[in-house]
This record gives sequence, C-alpha cells and structure tokens, in this order.
Amino acid sequence: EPAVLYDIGGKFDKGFNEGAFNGMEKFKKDTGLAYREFEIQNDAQREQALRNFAKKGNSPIIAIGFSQAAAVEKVAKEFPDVKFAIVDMVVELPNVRSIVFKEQEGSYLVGLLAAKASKTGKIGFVGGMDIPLIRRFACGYVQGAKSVNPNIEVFQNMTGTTGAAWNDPVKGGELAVSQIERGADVVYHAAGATGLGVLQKTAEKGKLGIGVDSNQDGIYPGKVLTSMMKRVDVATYNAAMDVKNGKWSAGFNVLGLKEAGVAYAYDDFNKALITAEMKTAADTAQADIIAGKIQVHDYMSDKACPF
Amino acid sequence: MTHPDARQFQTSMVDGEHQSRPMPAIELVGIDKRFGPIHANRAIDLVIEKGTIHGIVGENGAGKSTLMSILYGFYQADRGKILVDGQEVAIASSQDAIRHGIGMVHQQFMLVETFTVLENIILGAEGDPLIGKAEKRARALLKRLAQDYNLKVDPDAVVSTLSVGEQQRVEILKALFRGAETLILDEPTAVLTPAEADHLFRILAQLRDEGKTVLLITHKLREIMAITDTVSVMRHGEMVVTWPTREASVERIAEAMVGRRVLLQVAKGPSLPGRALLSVDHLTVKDPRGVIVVDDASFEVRAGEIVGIAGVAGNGQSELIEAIAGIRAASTGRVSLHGKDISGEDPATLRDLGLAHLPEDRQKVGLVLPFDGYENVILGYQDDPTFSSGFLLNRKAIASMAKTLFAGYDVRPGNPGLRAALFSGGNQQKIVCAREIERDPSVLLVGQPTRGVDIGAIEFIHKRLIDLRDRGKAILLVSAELDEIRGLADRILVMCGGRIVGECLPDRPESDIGMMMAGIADLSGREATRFDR
Amino acid sequence: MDTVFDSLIPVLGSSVRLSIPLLFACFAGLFSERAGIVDIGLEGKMLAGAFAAGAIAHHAGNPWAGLLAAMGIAMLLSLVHGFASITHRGNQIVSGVAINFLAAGLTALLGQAWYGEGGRTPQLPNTARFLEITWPGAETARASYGEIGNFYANVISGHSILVYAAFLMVPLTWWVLYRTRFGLRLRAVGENPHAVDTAGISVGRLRYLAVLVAGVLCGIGGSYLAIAQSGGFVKDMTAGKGFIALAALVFAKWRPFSAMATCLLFGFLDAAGSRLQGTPLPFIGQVPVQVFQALPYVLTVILLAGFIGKAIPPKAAGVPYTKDR
Amino acid sequence: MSAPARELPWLVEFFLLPALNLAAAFLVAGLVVLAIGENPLSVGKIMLYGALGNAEGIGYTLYYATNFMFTGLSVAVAYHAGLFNIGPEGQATFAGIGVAIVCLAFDGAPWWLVAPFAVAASVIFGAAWAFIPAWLQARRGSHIVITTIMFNFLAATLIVYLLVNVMGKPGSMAVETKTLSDVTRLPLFSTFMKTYGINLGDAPLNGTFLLAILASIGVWLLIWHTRLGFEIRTVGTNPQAAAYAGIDPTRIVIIAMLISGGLSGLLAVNEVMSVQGRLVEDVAQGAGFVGIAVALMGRAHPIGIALAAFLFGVLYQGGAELSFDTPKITRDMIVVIQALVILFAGALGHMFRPGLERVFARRGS
Ligand SMILES: Nc1ncnc2c1ncn2[C@@H]1O[C@H](COP(=O)(O)OP(=O)(O)OP(=O)(O)O)[C@@H](O)[C@H]1O
Ligand SMILES: Nc1ncnc2c1ncn2[C@@H]1O[C@H](COP(=O)(O)OP(=O)(O)OP(=O)(O)O)[C@@H](O)[C@H]1O
Ligand SMILES: [Mg+2]
Ligand SMILES: [Mg+2]
Repeated sequence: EPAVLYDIGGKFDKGFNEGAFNGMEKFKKDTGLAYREFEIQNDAQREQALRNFAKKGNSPIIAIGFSQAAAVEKVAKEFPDVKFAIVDMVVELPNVRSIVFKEQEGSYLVGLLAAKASKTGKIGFVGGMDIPLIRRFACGYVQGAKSVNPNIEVFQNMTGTTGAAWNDPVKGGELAVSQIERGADVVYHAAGATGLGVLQKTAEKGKLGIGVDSNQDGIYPGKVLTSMMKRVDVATYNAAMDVKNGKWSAGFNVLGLKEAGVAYAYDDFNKALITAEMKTAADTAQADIIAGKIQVHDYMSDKACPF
Repeated sequence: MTHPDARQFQTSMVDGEHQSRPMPAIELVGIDKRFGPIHANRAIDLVIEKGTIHGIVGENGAGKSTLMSILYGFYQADRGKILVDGQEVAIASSQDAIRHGIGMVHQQFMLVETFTVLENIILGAEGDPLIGKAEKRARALLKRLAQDYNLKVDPDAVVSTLSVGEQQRVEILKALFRGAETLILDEPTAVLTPAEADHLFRILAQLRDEGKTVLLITHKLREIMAITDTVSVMRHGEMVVTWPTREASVERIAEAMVGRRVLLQVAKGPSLPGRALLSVDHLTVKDPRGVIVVDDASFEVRAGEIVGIAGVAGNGQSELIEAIAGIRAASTGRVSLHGKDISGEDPATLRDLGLAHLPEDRQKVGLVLPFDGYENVILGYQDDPTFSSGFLLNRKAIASMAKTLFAGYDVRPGNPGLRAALFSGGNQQKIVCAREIERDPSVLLVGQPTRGVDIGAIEFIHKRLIDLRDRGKAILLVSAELDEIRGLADRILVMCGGRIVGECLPDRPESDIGMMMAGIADLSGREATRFDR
Repeated sequence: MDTVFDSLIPVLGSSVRLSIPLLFACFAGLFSERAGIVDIGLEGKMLAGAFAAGAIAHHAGNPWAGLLAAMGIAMLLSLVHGFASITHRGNQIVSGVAINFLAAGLTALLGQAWYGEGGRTPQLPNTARFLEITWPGAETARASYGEIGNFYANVISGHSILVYAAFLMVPLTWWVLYRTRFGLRLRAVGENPHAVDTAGISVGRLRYLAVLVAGVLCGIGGSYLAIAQSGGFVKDMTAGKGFIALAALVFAKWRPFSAMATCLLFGFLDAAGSRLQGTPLPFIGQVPVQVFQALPYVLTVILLAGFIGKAIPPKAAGVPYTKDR
Repeated sequence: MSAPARELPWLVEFFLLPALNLAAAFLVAGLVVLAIGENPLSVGKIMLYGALGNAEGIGYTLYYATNFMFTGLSVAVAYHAGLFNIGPEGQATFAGIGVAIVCLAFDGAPWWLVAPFAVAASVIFGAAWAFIPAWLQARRGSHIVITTIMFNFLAATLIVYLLVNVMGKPGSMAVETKTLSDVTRLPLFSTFMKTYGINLGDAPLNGTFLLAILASIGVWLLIWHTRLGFEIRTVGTNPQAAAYAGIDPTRIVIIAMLISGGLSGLLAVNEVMSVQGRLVEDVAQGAGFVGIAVALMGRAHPIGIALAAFLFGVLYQGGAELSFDTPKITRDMIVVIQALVILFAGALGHMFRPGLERVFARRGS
C-alpha cells in the first residue's frame, strides 16, 4: 500500500500538503485501497518515518516538500527496491520519482489576469516565508502582469522568514491592506494559511484576491479572481496509481502548464470576474507557453528576477 | 518605678503605680504549636490585663513571635483557646484578630515599600470599594495622632524613603487606624535609637493610660523594667513565669530566661593600644542618588583597641563600614591598612590583607541562608588556597574548619550540614562571628554584633571580641546599642549626619553622648549639621 | 514611489490594529504580575481564547457568544495556572510553559477532531464577526479634509469594537489600579504579600482574582485575533504575540499608560516593517526582508538596554507565597 | 522549585513524589486519550514499547534525551546564577551556524579530525549568542528573560537569511546547506554497536550522547565542587552576600551565561554534524523550550536533569511510534501529553507534598 509523508505544515494546510492528502483520498476512493500517512513533528522524524514505511513494505512512499530531500536521498539508497517519490524537489536516484512544478508558468497566467482586472494599474503579491520557491511564484506573476501592462506596479511582500510565516493570517491580512492602501486592487498570495487573511481582507475591502495551490475561488465567491492551482493531488494520485498499475517510472517529473501540473482556476465562482477577453488572453498565453513561444523566467535558475 | 536600672533610663514618664483592675483583655489557654519537629509553643497559659503594658521576654527562638502571631491570627494554634474580653473567640485569620481589636507591629515590618504612608495605612481597611474616602479618613487621623501623640509622618512619603523609626510609626498608625484596643509590638526597639525608643515608649504609655493594652516583646531587660506593668518570661516554648514588674529585677528575669545566672557586663582589662592598623582619611561616600552619606570622616583604629561608633541609625555608620570593607565605593578620601592604601580594593583583596567584616545584617549579607553550614563557613574566603585544590574546592579542609568553628562557638545544633536558615538567630550570628573572628584578622569591622541576639549569646560574642582585642587586633564597632558600645569600646566616635561629630571615652555620661548623636552638642569643634534625607 | 508621509497614515492605521492583541495580552500580564504571578502562559491563553472564539462564533453565528467563550476558556486556563502557582506554590514559569503547550496541543487536536480542517475553525460569515465600524463622515473626511481627514478615516475610524474597548481599557486599568480598593490590594500583594496577609486579606483570593482578570483579557485578545481581525481560528495564530506582550510589559515597567505606548510602538514597528519591506531605502538601497523582520526585536533590545533603565518588577513577582520561613 | 518547607526522606523526595506526579499526569492524559476514543492502556503500551521496548527505540529515546540534557543543563547553570535563560533555542541555532561553518570548511576530512573544532565552534557560537543578553543584564540591567526571547527570534531570522542568501545549497530551494560527506559526519552508534550484537537499527544516537553525559558530570563538578560554582550559586541565591564576599556579580553573570550558552550550543553538534548532517532552518526543534521544563523538573541538578531529559525522550520517541501506529492520535496529542507532564510533574510538583509530609512526619517524629 502507498504511504505519504507530509511536511511540517501538516496535511490540512489548505495548500500542497492538503493537495497530497486529496490525491490519496481520491486514490482510496477509486481503488478501495488503504494508504498510510504521517505528519512529522520535527526534522529528526523525517528519516525515521521514511524508514518505518519502507520496512513495513509501503510503496510508493511519497514525501511532500523540498525539506524531505535529504532524508529521501538517504533512505532511498538504503532501500533500493522500494519506490519513492518526492514533491517539489529533485533527488537523483534510480528508485525516486522527483515531482516538481513550474509554478512560474501558472503564476504568469494569474499575473496576466490580475493586470487585466486591475483598474489602478497596481497589484500586489503576498508571499509566505521568504524562500526561493516563493520568489519563483512572485517572479512569474510579475512577468505575466508586465506582459499586459509594462508600467504596472507590483507590490511584493513576504510574511516572514521562518516557518511561522505560513500560518499568520493576521499578518497576511495586514500586508494585503497595506498594498490595497497603496492602490493595489488585485492581490495574489502564495502563503499557505497566511493567505486566508489576504483573501479575507481583499474581499472585505471590495478588491480581488488570487488563491494558490488548490482552487480557493469558493472561499469568498465573487471576490477571488482566480487561483493558481498546483496539482499536487494529481501528482500523488498518479504516483500511487502508477505503482498499482505497474506503470511506475522513476526520474524527473516536471509538471508545467503542458502537463496540466499547474493551471489557473475558472469555475462558477469567478465566471463573472473573468471576461471573455481576459479568458482568451490567458488561454492564448497558456498556449504560447506550452508551445515555447513565451519563456517564463524561473527564479531558481539564476536566483534573480529580471522584472 | 523603683528599680535602680529604671531610674537610669531616660524614659521617666512612666507611672509605676498605675492601678490595673483585674479585667483580662486577653487570655490564652493551653496554646500549643509545632512547626514540624520544632515545638515552638508548649501549652502556654497567659493572662493579659486590660490597660497594662505587658512585656514578654525570652531567648531567641523561645517562641515569643510564634505566640503573638497565633494571637494575631497569622498562624493557627494546634491546640488551645483564646479569650478576648472574657469571651472565647476563634481567630482564624488576621482579619478576625483585627475585628477583635488586636493590632500587631511585626518584628519584620509588614509594609509595602513602594506605597505611600497613606496607602499602607488604609490597606485592608479601606471600607469602600474606592479608596478616596479611606485616604481622607486616614489623613485626618494622621493629623490628629501627630498632635495627640507626637506621631509625625508625612502621609505622602513613599515608605522606602523613610527611616526605620518612621516606618515603625507607620506600623503603629496602621494598627490605630484599625481601631486596635490591644497592640502587640514584636521587638520594636531592636532597630531604634535611644531617642526614638524613648519616643515610642512615651506613646505606648499614653496609649496604656487611655485604656489600651500593649503587649511588648523585647530583648532589652531595662526597657522591660522601665515601662512594663507585668513581665512574662518564655524559655524553649514554655511560659516560665509571670511577675508584676515591680517584683522583678533584671537579674531575676535574665536567670529565668536562660535558666542560669548570666553576666550582664563582660569584664575587660584596660586597653594597651599599639600602632594604628586602620586609618581613614577624609573619606566621603555618596549614595546612588548622589547624596553625601559619609562626610569627610577621618580617624584611626590602633592595635589592641576597640573603637565604637555611636549614632542614630541612618547617620552614615553603616555606609562608613561598608566603604571601608570595599562593598561601597567612596567618592573621595583614602583608607589605609597597616599604612598601605587600600582605597578601591574589593572585599576579597581586603580579606587577604587581613581585614575582616562582621556585617550588621547576618541574614541578608553575612550568610547565604539556603547554603549549608560548610559553605557559609567559607563565604568570603572561597579563594583562600586552604579551601581549594586547583579548580576544585577542598571539601576536607572546609569540613574540618567548619567542625572547629562550630565546636569553638558552641553553635547549636552542632551540625554544619544543615542549611543556615534552619539555625536560630543567635546561632546564625555565632556562625558569622566564628568565621570572621577565627580567621584572626588584624582589623575587624563589626556591625550590630548582637542585634536581636539573646543574652546568653551576647555574653559569648562580647567575650570573643574582647579576646581579639587583647590579642592586639584593631576592632571598629558600630552598634545601635549605646550600652553595648559603652561596654565594649575603648574609645567612642559619634556620628551624626554622616560626619564624625565627636570623640569621647566610654565613661562619658550617656546623656552627653546622646546629645552628640542628636547633633546638638558638637565636641569636635566643628558645626554639627542635621542630617536630612 | 509615494512619499513617506503618504504612507504614514495607512501605516498608523495598521499599527493600531496590530497592537491590539499585544495590548490585551500586555494588560493581562500587568494584572497578573502586579499581583505577583508571572505569566508566560499569556500566549497559550490567548491561543485557547482565539480557538474558543472561532469555534463558538461559528456555532452560535454570533461574535458575542464567541467572545464569552473565549473569556471563559482563558479563565479556565488561568485557574489551572492559579491552582499550580497559588494553591500549590509551583514554579510559575513552568506552569506557564505547560499552559502554552497545552493550548497549542488542545486547540489543534480539538480543531482537527471537530472540523477536520487541520485545526482551523470554519471560515466565519461577517455576521459572526466583529466588523470594522466606520465612523460618521469618515469617507467625506478622507475625500475632502486632506491629511487630517485621512487620519480620521484611517486611524480613528474603521476599527472593530474590540479596538475601542482596548483603548478604553487603558484608563480604566489605571483607575482600577490606583483608585480602587481592589487595585490597592492587587499592587500590595505583588510587592509584599506578607503585608497583605497581616492586614487580614487573603493573598490567595486576591491572586486568583488577578489571574482571572488576566484570563478575561487574554480571552478578548484571542477573540480579536480570531473573530475581528480574521474570519476564524488558525492553528498557532498567536505567533509569539504573548511573548512580545511580555517584553512590552517589562519595557513599560508594569505601568498602564506606558504599556499602551509600548504596544503601539511595537505595532508600529511591525506595520512599518511590512510597509518598508521591498522598498529601497534612501542611501541604503534594497534591504533584506530579514532586517525588517528583526527590527522590532533589535529595537526592543536596544531600548531596553539604553533608554528605559533598569526595569524593576513587582518585588514578589514569581515568588510563591508561604507563611513559613 | 521553591525550597521544600520540611525535609522528607530522600527516597520519598526523589522517587515517590515524582512517581506520583507522573502518575497523575498520565492519568489525565489517559482521560484525554479515552475522550478521543482510544484505549489508554494500549496507547501507553505502544508508547513504552516504542521508546524502550527495543534497542532502536532506546536509541531514539536517548538521542532526544541528548538534546534535552544539553538545553536542560544550560538552563540550570544560568538558574544557579539567578538568571532565567529562555534562550537555549536561539543559542543552539546560532551554534548550528558555527558548527556548519567548521564542518563545511573541513568537509571530506575524517570526523575525528573535525569533531574537536566542531565542538569548539558550537560552544563558542552558543556562548557568543548568550553573551549579549548576559552583558546587557550585567551592565545595563536589561531583563534577561526578555532579551533572550528576543535573541531567539533574532537567531531564527538570521539563520534563514544565511541559509537563503549565503550558505544555502546551490540550486536547491530547501532552506538548508548541502549535506556533509559521510566521512565527516559523526558516526552513529548503530554502525559499531552491531559488532557487539546490539542492533540500534537506524537510531540517530551518536557520540554527542557521551558528550552530554560528560557535560552533566562537568556541570555537577562545576556547581558543587568548584570555587566558580560556589560563586555562581552565591550570586544566584544572595547577591548581597556575594558582594560582601567579594564576588563580582558582573563577571559571574557573564561567565554563567557563557557556560549556559555553550552548553546549549553543543546541541548543534548532535544535529548538524551527526543527525541531520547539514544545517537546517530549525536546529533546536523546540528542545530549547523543553530544556526549561527539564531543568526545572530536574531541580537544576544534573541527575534530575538526566532523568527528566530521559522522560521527555520517551515522550518524543514513544509519541512518534504512537502516531505511526494509531492514526487517530496525531502529533498534537503528543503535545498535549507533554503539557500534562510538565504541568503535573513540574508546576504541580508539590501537590502531593503536604499529604506525604503528613504521612512521613508522623512516622519521623
Ligand atoms: N525553621 C526551622 N526549621 C527547622 N528547624 C529549625 C527551624 N528553626 C529552628 N530550627 C531548629 O530547631 C531547634 C530549636 O531552635 P531554637 O531557635 O529554639 O534554638 P535555641 O536553642 O533557642 O537557640 P538560640 O538560643 O541560640 O537562639 C534548633 O536546633 C534549630 O536549629
Ligand atoms: N514559620 C515557621 N516555620 C518553621 N519554624 C518556625 C517558624 N516560625 C518559627 N519557627 C521556629 O519556632 C521557634 C520559635 O520561633 P519564634 O520566632 O517564635 O521565636 P522568638 O522567641 O520570637 O525568637 P526571636 O527572639 O529570635 O525573635 C524557633 O525555633 C523558630 O525557628
Ligand atoms: Mg534561643
Ligand atoms: Mg521573634
């Protein structure tokens, strides 16, 4: 049976851990098979948990989050016959599938939509913890926005520099308010539970928010422009299914727009907010990115954002 | 008052023939109290007549404070009953005691130091949920009492800025504000100057004459003789005897307290002073607020003499000693030991040079109460090579030293493994004395060596100090007890307002010295300044 | 780039909002420590309060019910603290640590057990929250009275009722402490419990009252976080505010008006830090985010060291009261 | 930790009383377990078996206890000097930076060569982070509880800055340095315990455990058998007496805090040089706060600290096993159990004392 190891944020973080959880739940529903899971409490438990799973014969063992890389690398070497997967990080071993997302591509699209929806020519971004991954979101967003309006002003704030930054909706809300007071009328968050505060304040102030990771349009219907969905659920579901169906492959698994690993949300909740013109523009951009006509800059490639 | 000692005492306002009708204000019947293994009060019976001053004496740890605290509801007796005005009453808390008209001035003052006098007085007796009215009432009362009893204190002064005597007045005012009919005072004069004590006794007598009852605990037998109507003696938790004071004498009381005859005055030979071991030149000390507390003091202490410093508490004696001992920084002037300048040296260095210091507050300064006897025996001497081998402490050497000192000073119980807090006051003082005296220092600074110490222990400590002198050492003694200074010192310096205002020999009449202490007479030829804080 | 002045007013508004939880926690600490009970469990009590507020406001659909529940649960934890440190004379710091752990664990545990959202309580509709109150004329003022109007609209108007309650609490606390019997006794018991005892007042009862008041205030602070500032409880949402409040208390030397000033200062630093983050500063250029994050802490340390002098706590704070020697 | 009013027989004082306290804690914890629909007895069995039932479990338990011993000793040394060091978390974090610098500089060199430098770096960095609060306390009278709390926040901010911008693993978004090569990492006991037929499994127990025991002995000697210890305790119990005895409080406050910080720093050797093999964002993982409870429950005495650290090791390891086995019992449940232990064995530690005193005093007198 498959096993999943969540990162320190926990499985109900309304973000990528929860995405993994949803993927596994779907797997359970579709196949009727059980799965095992563990939420770590401290770093020392990463290896402990992975080994525990491996010894009990779980496969695949899916580790969520870049922080698990070192542990996966170590344990995967010890158990070469067990199949591992890791999300958001690359571990180059023959029995590990590394699943990474091109968050910049999805962010580009929501940036484009934000710029189109903005009346003030000013938009905002609220990140969680200040790490390269989040700057990758920010950079794609800015690039997308500038593709519509080169003069657009994008306010960027990070909530904090420690893990607590993922879990501070109050601070998130204040950052959003501060951006709104500077004129922003669309604010995108990539900040886990902190983002709930962002969405709440944008809704309260009559502005638009943009969700992240899962589809968050429904949290404040009509007040959330769209969500940048990162399909961790699909990735984990696939990993589990692949093993079950004997189609497992190790190696790199980069999920961008092309692979439907990232996407912008369009549903009943935000239909009214996204005009046909906006939708066309977004879809065109998506096609262009998939076709390689638009290169979305990856912050991680040079640790810099040229925009 | 017919006793000869009483006549000598300055307080002559007491009318010894005060007639007391036998109407007990308080009756204690079979009061028994244990603290774990300690039997502090053993089946005590005591009758206190209304409108009298009733003295209670006893050695340290005899159980006086415990008994009074039971009466005041601070502790509960294990057995026994309390009658107030002939009625048996249950006193389960101080609130009950207050309700029955009992007030108490504790040995350790129970004041909130950061509060004003007014706030302290109304605390617990506010009446209203708001304190405004109570403050007004207290202010009015203070004004009245200031006139009636000459009980003056500034109602808006913060208590921590008051002198000890003033703080005590606040305690009394507190009791009076609560309408106390019976007032218990636990060693009220231990920290007072003769003049302040005098003042206090005048107030007590006046209260008694107004029909109030006063219970007075003290170690000073002369005070008992001077102002009480009745005296009770306690020993080892028991009430040994109660006499009308006029039938008692200092000697009889002392004997009842200790259970044997005691020498009240230690015999000492004439002093044979040698060269100066300690000299102080133009020493000036400022307190942290910049106020001058020792003003240009100069004097010498020679080998083989005891120099006593007399003065009303708070006139710079403590600061002077502390400055010499290196605990307090002097702002100008110089101190030399054996002719060597030691100004600014720290206490550890000074000890190495042979300067020992018996501090006036043994519990807060001289001992670390949670430490055991062994550790307290090396306090201050922890760097002495005999007590350490390299980094480590030499436990054997420390143990043998402790054993010697405990045996030599008859510290009871004689077990240095006990925490210092477990020893009674007298025994604690013996430990500190043993440590400082037996190091055989060439100069010893002594502050209040027998404050709150019982007669037996006083006798012992005085003997040791004289022994040390006779071995050719120099001793500088500060004491609030003029008697003690006159009994021990070979030469007396008088301090007032931070200055040394006079010098005299111990046979000088007490009243002369008292005048100097008050800053009225100036025998040094300099203008005496009143010391205002 | 807008001028510093343009952004000052929004920052001030934000400062006010951010300082409120600190203010409640700080005053909770003030009551407790003035009575001689050190309380590092402010954080936990506020957290538990926030959880209760979020949960009950959700079920009752009413913020007041949430507020009451928050005060109730925080008072319950206060009683635990009191039981350990007053009745049984336990170590107050340990008791506080235990309460912090307990609150962190239980809120997450119960939140997960009841709502299955990872310890979050369900997102609240506006009817179940304390909403911002716009004062009369705020919008016209903003539009037509320049900076002053802007100040009125942004800083004075537009906060939830709990914000105004917090500022009302300041003079009220002062009045209670210095003008009432309760306050007099409270201050006395923190300085010299023996004096209080011999005055015939129960030390234990007073201290219990004080920690209960602390509980009430922590409960309000928690409610503010969960149902005024946000639309529900989030795991660990106090994020160290209880500790910062404690720092503010020391900083303010246990005095009400200074405490308010300090909390506002901390709120301002937080708000200004967020606002300045990412904007290049004149002469210095781009500054790492961490600098702004660290700013309040660094400033606290510097101010503690350099300007306020020695902060002397209530003398009996942290010391269990015994009659024995 | 207020001084006991009366003396109890030491067997009662040091064994019966703590045992009763723990029993109370587990009783209440059992009720919570019952409330979420699990059987407390089987839960207890799983925890105990997981923590102590096999060599691997014991290895994990001792690994956790190692960290708690360091932070517990750290808090205790400061406590003896009358200082409340709330900062072991930050001190260990900063020490982590030092250990990482050393280990990365010598990466590839054998561990026994690097170890002395790493240990030195951990102590120096840990002490350095404690120095500023210590100096501020000694010289400026700043409240050390507050400054050490602030320094915890500052260390957390600083390490993230360094990991993201300076020391981070190139090309990775994880907030960590690269992993040390195996030769440089302090080897685990499991590798050579196998030769003695003991299978520690994958338990991360390593040489720092011995270091913790040495540190305990060292602290014991220091506090009760050296001049410095005497001076530290004197300053901590009675500053006035210390001044009278010629002990410089500034010097003692600073020295005690340096030692305290150094002890916390040693935790970083365990984490960075051995268990993690790299510097991660969260070096101490809360051990700093557990250390406060450990020190106070252990009455600031190394033996008590060792026992309390072991107890918390059991809770951590047993708790992890428990949540593997019993999905209903989440990690938050473990936090609750810890809280109850701290509450009953720490803060309510005197709850049963009056009763015991009554029982034993009657027999004693
Ligand atoms: N608080 C306490 N706890 C435990 N034991 C105590 C305590 N106070 C005193 N003791 C011990 O109880 C015994 C009786 O003490 P007490 O004060 O009555 O002594 P004492 O003989 O009157 O001494 P001295 O006359 O020298 O003051 C002594 O052995 C003392 O060490
Ligand atoms: N709270 C207490 N706990 C334990 N022992 C106590 C306590 N109070 C007093 N004792 C002990 O009871 C005995 C009587 O003490 P008490 O204070 O009544 O003596 P005292 O006659 O007032 O002595 P002193 O003249 O020194 O004031 C002493 O041995 C003392 O140590
Ligand atoms: Mg005695
Ligand atoms: Mg007494």
